[in-house]
Amino acid sequence: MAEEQQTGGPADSPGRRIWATGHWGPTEPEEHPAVIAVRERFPDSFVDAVNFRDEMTIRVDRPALREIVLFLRDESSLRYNFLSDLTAVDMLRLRDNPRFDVVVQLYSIPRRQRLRVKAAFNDGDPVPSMTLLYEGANWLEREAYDMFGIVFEGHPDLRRMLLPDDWDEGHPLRKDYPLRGYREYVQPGFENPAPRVRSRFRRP
Amino acid sequence: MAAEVLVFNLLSGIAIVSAAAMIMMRNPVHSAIALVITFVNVAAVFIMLRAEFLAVVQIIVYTGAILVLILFVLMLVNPDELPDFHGARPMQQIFGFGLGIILLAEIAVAILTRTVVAEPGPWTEDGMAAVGGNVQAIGQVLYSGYVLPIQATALVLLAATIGALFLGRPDEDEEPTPSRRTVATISLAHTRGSDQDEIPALSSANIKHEAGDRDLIMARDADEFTSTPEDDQKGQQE
Amino acid sequence: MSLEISQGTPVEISEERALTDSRRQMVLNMGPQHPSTHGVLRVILTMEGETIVGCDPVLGYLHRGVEKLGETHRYSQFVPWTDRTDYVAAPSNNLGYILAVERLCGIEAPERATYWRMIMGELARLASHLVWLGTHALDIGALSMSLYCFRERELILDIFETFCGARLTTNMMEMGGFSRPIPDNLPGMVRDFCNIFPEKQVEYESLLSANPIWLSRTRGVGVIEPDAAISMSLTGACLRGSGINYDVRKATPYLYYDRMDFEVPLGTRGDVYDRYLVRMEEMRQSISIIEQCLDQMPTDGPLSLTESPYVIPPHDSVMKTAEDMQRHFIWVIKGFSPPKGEVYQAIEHSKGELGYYVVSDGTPIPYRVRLRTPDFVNLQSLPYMAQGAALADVVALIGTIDIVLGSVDR
Amino acid sequence: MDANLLSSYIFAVVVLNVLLGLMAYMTYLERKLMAAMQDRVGPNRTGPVGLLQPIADGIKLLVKEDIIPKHADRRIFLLAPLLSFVLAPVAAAVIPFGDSITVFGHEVNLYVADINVAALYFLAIGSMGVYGIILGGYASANRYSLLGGLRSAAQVISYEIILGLSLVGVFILSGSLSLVEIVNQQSETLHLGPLQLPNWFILSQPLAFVIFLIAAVAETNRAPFDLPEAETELIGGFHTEYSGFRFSFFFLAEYISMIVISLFGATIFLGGTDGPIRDGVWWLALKAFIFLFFYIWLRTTVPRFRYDQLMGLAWKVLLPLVLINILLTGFIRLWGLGML
Repeated sequence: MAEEQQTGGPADSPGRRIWATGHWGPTEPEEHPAVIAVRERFPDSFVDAVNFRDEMTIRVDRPALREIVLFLRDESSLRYNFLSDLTAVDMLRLRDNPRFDVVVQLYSIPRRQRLRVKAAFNDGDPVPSMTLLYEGANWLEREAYDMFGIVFEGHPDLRRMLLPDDWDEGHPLRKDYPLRGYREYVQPGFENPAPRVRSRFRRP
Repeated sequence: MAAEVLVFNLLSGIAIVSAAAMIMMRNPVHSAIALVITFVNVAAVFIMLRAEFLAVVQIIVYTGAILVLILFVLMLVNPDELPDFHGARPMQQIFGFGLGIILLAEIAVAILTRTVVAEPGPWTEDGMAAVGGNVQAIGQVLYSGYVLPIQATALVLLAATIGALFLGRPDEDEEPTPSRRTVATISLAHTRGSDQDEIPALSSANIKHEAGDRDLIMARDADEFTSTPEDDQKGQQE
Repeated sequence: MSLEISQGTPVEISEERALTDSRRQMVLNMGPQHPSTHGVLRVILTMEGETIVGCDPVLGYLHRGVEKLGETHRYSQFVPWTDRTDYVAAPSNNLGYILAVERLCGIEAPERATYWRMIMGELARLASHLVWLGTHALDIGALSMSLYCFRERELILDIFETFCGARLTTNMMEMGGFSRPIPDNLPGMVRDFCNIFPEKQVEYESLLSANPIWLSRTRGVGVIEPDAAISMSLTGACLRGSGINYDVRKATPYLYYDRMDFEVPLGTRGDVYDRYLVRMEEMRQSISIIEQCLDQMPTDGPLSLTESPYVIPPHDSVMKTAEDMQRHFIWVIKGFSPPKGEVYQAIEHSKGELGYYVVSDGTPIPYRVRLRTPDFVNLQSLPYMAQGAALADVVALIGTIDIVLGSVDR
Repeated sequence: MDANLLSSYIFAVVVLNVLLGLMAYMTYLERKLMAAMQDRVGPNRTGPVGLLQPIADGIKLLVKEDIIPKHADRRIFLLAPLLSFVLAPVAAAVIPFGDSITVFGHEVNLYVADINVAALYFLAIGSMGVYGIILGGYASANRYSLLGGLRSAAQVISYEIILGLSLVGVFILSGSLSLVEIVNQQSETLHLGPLQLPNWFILSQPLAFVIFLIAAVAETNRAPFDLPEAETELIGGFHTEYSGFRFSFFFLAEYISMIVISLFGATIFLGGTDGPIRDGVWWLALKAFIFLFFYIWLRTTVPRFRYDQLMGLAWKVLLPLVLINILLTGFIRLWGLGML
């Protein structure tokens, strides 16, 4: 997807943009300290760095994800010590392989900068868990497991988060999961059970 | 007069029946309720004997306090986990039965061979009225003639309380129950790792005094208080 | 490189201890129908007497699949769904999503609209804090606070109603600004509220801040150490109560928060009482921000972008020019397609950092909408804080995290 | 039958019915007062200014379905609310509502019974009242109820002691446990130089009065000591599983004990029926109303204690204070210091 990204939309108002205030560090990947440091330290695992709307995304290989995030957390010139968000994206419709992206949004409280780290992987590949680095990753990873079926290696308590524990219909945020589920279910007041509808809104 | 006897028989009958029921009941809470009924009826019998003070104290102390504590414990017990009350071995049963008979016989002997029957003591109704009532009478007796036994009882009860505290104390070798965290000043605006109660905030901090001993630190600059002083030093060294 | 376990791990009970204790422990199922779990939160508590030794929150009783719905609605159609996540501060949710999409499209609302967005966001923060204060105090047993707080919240809801016609699920913001004109009496209403509210807040504080029972129920309860707070990704008052200066408005300003003169209150002890103080002070700062907005705001000027393909054309021109009518038709029927890319927009919600991560594949429907709701992440601190606390403290802790189940479960 | 006994019975029935009626309007009063304090209107739909609201509530409670949980201990479950309800008004038997009056040529005493251990009798009945709560909590087979019952057991025992000991000072000064005697002693006038004060025990025992007030709130399980039924923690505590008229029995019992303990406090500390002009039952009612107003005021104002704080308050603060009070009173009685 990185290659396809455009560098920005049409400009509608002149002057400084309220969202472009440097919260993500330098806009050129070559100048960004985190990109430089990660590329130096993990030359094999570093894939590329993309900037879109001033947001810096580092793409890395899955097995080294935890080491890289640990490095970003503890390196004294970077100190991305705060995990903003951890989630996943099912890339089923955008590329063939690998299927998922795990997205880690980092923030450095002392340096006031954000950074996004992404790692791609296929269905069934274990993803290194961030719970050893950030306790806050616990529920976020449980949610990602619940919604996408991603197995986080090293997670202490990988159970379903939002869906019931006995939910047996798969993982709903996957792109091949129909909007209303696999089952037909009885609707009160209607004779026929609700049909299996993918979506009211078809993709163009 | 007949009415009084009738009431007395009724009360004591209920007391005896519920005392028996207290032993027979399988559920300990039901037993406790049976015991409450016994106590209340005994208190009523006391009132018939013109011992109102004794009756009220019986209710306050036994039904109001001791039995409530017993219930407190019983409610926490799962009835399924209790041992079978009626499942003793034959020898135990025979021995227990014999012991009960002996105790009953003792009481019977004591009643039958009593010597002071029908001889009024000093606390007749007139004697009672002279000191002002049975509360005053009991008070005078307890705190004049029986002052030493009363004090001795108090001492024994105190010892019992201390003993109970000692026995109920948690074992030392056990892991301590996770307790409430202590409040220490932990803000990034303060020096770290100190458990003193009052620690001066960094001089740069803009302090707002809140209720009592609490302060709020008002951060005007976005870079204030985002890292510990030690971390900053480390960063500068490198 | 060794993986060190972060500090502030909650007290763990060894397995042998757990086995020997199982006979004297009691499992209490708190919720999902319980008056003080703020909705349908369920907490499975393991207790020894009245002391909590284990706490496992169970979520999802209000899960509606908002993220999945985001993948099936057009960009502008998803705005009403954001109202329904955190329904006590709906404008803030609108704001976060709209900012994310505007960033994705590369557009920016005009100055006047941006100021009004800030005012509405701060009013939403006040409304949310008032609900928090009322329910938190109610949980701890102060009955009247909730009624007083809801009395003032009515004023805020009246402002919302005047502005957009809805009180709770406002759906008030649109791409590129506001399509509706600002009613003439609205600035006056907001000013009136700013004049009334500080007195009322003194009233609340006189009931609570020096009340010995309130102090004994909140001081020293639910202490979070700063390391643990950072490690658990707490945001909002839960983080600032522990003395860490991270307010998105201050740290990474959005809208015009860099033009505002305000302070971020930080706690010193990290307990329930500190978080209470922090939120009370935040309300004062919010009032100050609203007043500054009203002062700085240009009285005239456009409320919405006019020429952008991402923005619905204003009602007037749709009625007058054929070109705009065509654009309007296409915008409504087909929607708009932002460029391919992904953005993460964080705003300071009343409960903490609210992040919207939106991935676009170049079609009018977002490829992925991710809501990083603050209370979902903050709720992780409940087991940490509940260790060793009493049963009655658990309701105080749930109150101090300030959760709305619509936002936790999404 | 003895005419005196008969008049006592009749008076008991009168007191009971007045109490029940008062209790119904006590709920109305509480709702109206709380509404006034909380800036709202309160019940105003049923009848003029909502005056029929208690009746509507009563009817609603009586016709509601009576639910007995499946795993409940059925017999005790049915017994508990009755126990609560029966014991609550019984304590009112010893409260003197005034001197005797003459009805149809008979002299009728305005109290059901004047027994020489009346104050202790009151405490005894109060301590029995906790059984309804404990057994209700146990029999519901619900953990919230069980916790409510346990809390109640500990709380009532602790505060029973405080309540009893706070009265000891009064007993020492009056030399009697009979409420009639205590009221008679308080109706004297005290001359302190130019001041003419009533000889109420609140003046000679102010500390005991404050402690009595606190313990009385705790004894009746009212806010801020309403831990056995704390809505926000234990849902409803011991009456979580009760519905319909069994719930209303608990409800009635709570309000009746509030009224009775207010009457008791007014009798012991505020001189009972004694007043500046025309002694009579209206003064007692006024004083009891002051107590009740205080109850409601507390409920709207303060948060709830935590369980350990509640017990700490009883054993670490109130108990030493009340013991000191007894000691001081004993010395005063012995050596006649000050005004006595």
